Amino acid sequence: MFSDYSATELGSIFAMQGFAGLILFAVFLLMALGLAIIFGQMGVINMAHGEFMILGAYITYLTSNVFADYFPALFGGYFFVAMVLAFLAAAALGALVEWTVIRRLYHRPLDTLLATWGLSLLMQQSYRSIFGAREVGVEVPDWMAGSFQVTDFVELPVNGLFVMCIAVAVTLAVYLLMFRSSWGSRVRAVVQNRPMAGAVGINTAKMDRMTFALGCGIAGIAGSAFTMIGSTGPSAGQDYIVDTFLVVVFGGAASILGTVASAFSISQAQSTMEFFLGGSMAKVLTLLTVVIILMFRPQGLFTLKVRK
Amino acid sequence: MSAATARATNTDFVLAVEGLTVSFEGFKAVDDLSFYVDEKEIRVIIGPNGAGKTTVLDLICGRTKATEGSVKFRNKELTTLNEHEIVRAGVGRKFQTPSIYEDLTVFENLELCYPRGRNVFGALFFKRDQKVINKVRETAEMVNLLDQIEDSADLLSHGKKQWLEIGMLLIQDPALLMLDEPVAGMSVTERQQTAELLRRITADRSVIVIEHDMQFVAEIADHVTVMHQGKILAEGTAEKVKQDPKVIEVYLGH
Amino acid sequence: MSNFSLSNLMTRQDVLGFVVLALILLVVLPLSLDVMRLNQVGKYLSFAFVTVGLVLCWGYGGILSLGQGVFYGLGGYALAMFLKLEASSPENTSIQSTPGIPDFMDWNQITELPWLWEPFHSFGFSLLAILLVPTVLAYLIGFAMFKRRVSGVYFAIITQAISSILTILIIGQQGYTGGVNGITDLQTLMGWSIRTDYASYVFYFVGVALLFVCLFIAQFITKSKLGRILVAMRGQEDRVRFSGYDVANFKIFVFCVGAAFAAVGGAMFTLQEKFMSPSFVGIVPSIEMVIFCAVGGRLSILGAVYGALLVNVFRTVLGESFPELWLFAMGLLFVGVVLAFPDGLAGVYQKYAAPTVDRFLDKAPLFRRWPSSTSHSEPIKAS
Amino acid sequence: MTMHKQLTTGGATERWGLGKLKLLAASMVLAASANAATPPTSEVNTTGLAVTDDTVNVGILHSVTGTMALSEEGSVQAEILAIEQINEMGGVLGRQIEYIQEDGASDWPTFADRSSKLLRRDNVAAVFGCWTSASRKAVLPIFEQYNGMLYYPTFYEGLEESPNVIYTGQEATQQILAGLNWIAEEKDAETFYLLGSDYIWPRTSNKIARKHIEDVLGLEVVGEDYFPLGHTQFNSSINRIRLKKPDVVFASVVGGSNVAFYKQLESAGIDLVDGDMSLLTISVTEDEILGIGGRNIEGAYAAMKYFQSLDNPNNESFVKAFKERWGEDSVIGDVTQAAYLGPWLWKAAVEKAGSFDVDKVREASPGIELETAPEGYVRIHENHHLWSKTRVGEAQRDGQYKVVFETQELMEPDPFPEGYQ
Repeated sequence: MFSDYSATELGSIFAMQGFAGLILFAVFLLMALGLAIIFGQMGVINMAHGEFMILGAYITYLTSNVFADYFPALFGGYFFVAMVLAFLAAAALGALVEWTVIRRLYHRPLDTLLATWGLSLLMQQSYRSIFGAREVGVEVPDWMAGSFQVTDFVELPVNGLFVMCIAVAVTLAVYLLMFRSSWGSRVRAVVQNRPMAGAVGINTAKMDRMTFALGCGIAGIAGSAFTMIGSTGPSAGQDYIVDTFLVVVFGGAASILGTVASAFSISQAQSTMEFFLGGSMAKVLTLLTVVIILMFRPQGLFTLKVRK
Repeated sequence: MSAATARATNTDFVLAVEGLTVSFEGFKAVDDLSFYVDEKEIRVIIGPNGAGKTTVLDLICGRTKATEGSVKFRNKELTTLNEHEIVRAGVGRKFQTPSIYEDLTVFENLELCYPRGRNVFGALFFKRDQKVINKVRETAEMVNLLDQIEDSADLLSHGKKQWLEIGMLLIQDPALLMLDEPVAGMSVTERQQTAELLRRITADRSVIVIEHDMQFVAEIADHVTVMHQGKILAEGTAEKVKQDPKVIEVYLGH
Repeated sequence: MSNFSLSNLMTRQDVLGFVVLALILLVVLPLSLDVMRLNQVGKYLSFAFVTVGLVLCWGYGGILSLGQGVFYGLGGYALAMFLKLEASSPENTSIQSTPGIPDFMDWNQITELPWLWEPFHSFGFSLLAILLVPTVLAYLIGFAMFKRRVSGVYFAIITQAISSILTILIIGQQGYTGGVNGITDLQTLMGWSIRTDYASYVFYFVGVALLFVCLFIAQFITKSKLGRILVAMRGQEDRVRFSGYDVANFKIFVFCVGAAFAAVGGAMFTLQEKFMSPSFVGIVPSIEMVIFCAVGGRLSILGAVYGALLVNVFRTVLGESFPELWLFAMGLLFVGVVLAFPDGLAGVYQKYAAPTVDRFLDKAPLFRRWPSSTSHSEPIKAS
Repeated sequence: MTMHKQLTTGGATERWGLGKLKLLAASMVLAASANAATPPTSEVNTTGLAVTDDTVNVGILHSVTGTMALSEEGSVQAEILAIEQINEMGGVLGRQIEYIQEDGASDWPTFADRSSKLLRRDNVAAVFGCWTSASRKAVLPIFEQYNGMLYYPTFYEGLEESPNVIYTGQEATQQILAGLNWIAEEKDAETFYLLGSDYIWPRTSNKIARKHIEDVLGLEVVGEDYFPLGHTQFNSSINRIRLKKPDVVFASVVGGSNVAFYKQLESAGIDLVDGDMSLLTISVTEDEILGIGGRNIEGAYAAMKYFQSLDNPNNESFVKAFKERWGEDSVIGDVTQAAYLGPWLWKAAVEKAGSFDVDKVREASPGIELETAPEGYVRIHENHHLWSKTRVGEAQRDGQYKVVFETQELMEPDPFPEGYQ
């Protein structure tokens, strides 16, 4: 498969695909971070994760319309407002879902899967009823259109870079919050030993709700960011769910670093193979590789080895 | 190959543990441990919390894989075997918290442990014949559960769950029985009944018991092994280890 | 084998359940529905094969597979391949550039029947393939996963990924598989047209008969010691190991049984729908089948049949009159069942109706002496 | 959704002998008001279709839910509009058309299920519906078994010619050949890059395009590329395109992938307006541009038979009526217009046959002309496809196409093109 290309071309290809892979990496990372918190920390299998992302995307769409209609002068900056709103909306809905459904199911993880699948159907049809079945496009602000020319072949799209920046920022924020703040240590305490955490005065019910809301909120940010590079439709969320779970599981459920590493390796593998094998085969091979590695290392890439 | 493994040779012991080591992320929960158990001996392991007692049992029965060292049961290496193979070789294990099948009846709990039809098709075509029924009833009687043989196991009291678990081991007829705190959480009467039960069932097999209750230990033990920080601190009769100043310091001297 | 008498295999409630189901499927529905509706019911029943298998895997074994669509699809494809070859005789396909091969191959510039397709000229081979291909795949997946103790959520996610892989493969390799359209335009089975009303009736009854075969096998498994081992495993997997069982083998076994059931269902679907498409392989149908099972009752093999049937009837009724409401209703149903009725319809029946029925059976002459439970009420006596 | 379903005669009254009375009354009324436009039901319906003295039932079968709902919405609207307009003009053979709408739910087996309901339970005289090839393939056996008539609106891959289907969209050669000829000449193009979603229509289209480019035009195809349906990451393909530097990218990407593809193309610095590279799509109608955003696709060319901006009186009144019925913001794409033709073509065939019987309608169909089609003049070919012109449009920032080319002659439909297989 390499024989069709000259050595210099191959060099450029790998460089270009490396950058393309980085954008994919940012996408995967944003998708997976929220789930890493919800699934990794709480053990809840949130099949509606994709729909929370789509909520963020629709909020961004609405915000961009509001700005275009009422504050055209500020249009260049609408996206930052949209992202905050997307986070808040998704987090609020997440808290509501936790309160009505999830909190009754903490001792039945597989059932959270079924309930959240039902939830995802409800959300999809709500989007369809509210926003219509058609895909909606979000107007990208001017400063985000276009690209930087690095070499003849390598060109960096601004919106891709922007998504990368968001991914890095959100990852850092999650890391600081989960591992460097007292809030994070309380969350982890609840996860590791619920009765004990309750006994030392942590309001475990409240921590659960906030953790779930945080995960959903991050999904909202991810959805918001994706409007810059992709589309928004009522059922688009379903396309994300397999990839998202694989990234989290492959990384090792409880590890943020693992999620980063797994998002990186999966995206780079897929991006490079895509160039030579085409989209379908690249996807099949990537998924297959991940599944096989998981068979040999079910606990994922990164995990603490602990006494059972 | 470590020196520990090299030492492992054939012996007359039922169980020969030599150079056994396991580390979790660099922490050695069990560190170069060696001890031997005789035929029909009752060995009690004591030690403060975190000494590695339960881990030793886990290592012997295959629940945790050893980092180094060997465990030989009647000269058969156990560290390379799976749990069920170790069980089939004749090692039975009771857990610290009662571990029984709560969705099944007492009868079914015992029947399930009856050593026949242990592969898939054996289980599928397993026949509940008179021999099985008699054996189950016999065992239920031994552990004082004959009256409740039809009851669902989750209805049993805590103490009776412990007995049921012991019964489930007995019906396997193991040559080596390992009990992790068999009287924990029991009332005084239950405790006495359990001690009596243990004396009866240990008559023709080797037993390793983990226990905290020194009175109970003194009552049943042939030998006592004291563990501390993954190593053996002292070994001998109950009386002897009680006198050992090192033991008093780390364990009894509170 | 004297102890495998019917009274050991079934309680009187079970017998009643089987009889009622048989009456509904063999008498009530065929008499009250026209052939089009009966054909639809036949298709819904093909999902019941999957849900009965899921009761074994998930309800009993605790193994939640989100990839049952893979086995259903493989079973369906195996039969569709045979039927497609029959429909692609050189006479029927004379306008193609290469007559005698399936039309979609011709469209994809394939000029020779791929070797993989060759054996599907034989009906016997195809029948074997329906059963064996999914079962062997299930064995391989099960062996790889359960021996390494992948379980619970991880197993669910990996099976989901596998169904995703297979879907992409089928769609991507359309020259060999028919792609997203699936294998369509099936005409005859051994020269006998499958597109007549008469054929619809025949397939319906064949489907019901096969379903009962699967139900009896499932009943036998649940009432055997193997069934009790599965129940034991669900709560105390470790303890089962320490009772001397190789847990992985039991999981592999029920997973294979579930796969074989699903494959039969898929094949019955192909016969009744007259095509097979990758839309049954993906994650959405796979999860839906789990939901059917949950609605019916994950611990009841009969409940699973009703679950598959009722959810689909509900879907058709709502879908025909209020399509927008359908997803709302389905979503609410899932959330509601999980929250309020974790044991599904069967659980509701057990709780509210079963005691009354039992009292009634005490009086019924036919059932009075039939044991109300299969556990050892009489054989347990010491001799 | 609207259910314009009505009780057919028969049922309980018949059983009690009241049916006869009613029938007698009806025939008396008929006899009184009989005229040429309203022939008696017994004459126009000999096969038990849902035809009464003043109504006839037809079916509309599209996805209202699921992933395809966004594409099929326009077709439903167009079909309803056409039916309403026909009813206003007095209906078909003096009967008002009542439609029964069913949801295919973007799921092929559901399409099959619903089509058998329409044909067997509702006994509709014709069905307007389906969008994807897969859904058409799924319902085809049912239409053939129960002898129904399907009007299928989408441009598609060809390779099919069912007696039970009228294809109102273009088959692949009609759409592709003229477009390629035009762009090769207009842009002096020498190298082409073929790109598509991974299923039968793009693959067949690209096969035809490749044969045409290589064998007929004598030019070069430098790459061919497919992605899974629903794919949203196109950076790899875009990189490959940049490496190969083709003169023309020939794209048949469908669905949600489109939005991501054009957005990423634009942000990767490929300028379709002023750049060296041209893009010719056969899949992006005005409907899709709504989601993609006019600015992202500005400058791309599309080869189709219809654009909303077509300048002719038929189209003017069609667009006006459509917007009046479905809102000012509506856009009309190629498929929507083709769907609009369905009821009109059926009406013409029924009137020519003087009967609703499917066999007679089928017999009457070839040669049916429609002078009033928004796209201009169309005629049904022997092979059940339409003779139609092909146009090339250039995408504008406002989401419309500017027509830059139109074939002189009607293109002959050729679903099994010799030399292109």
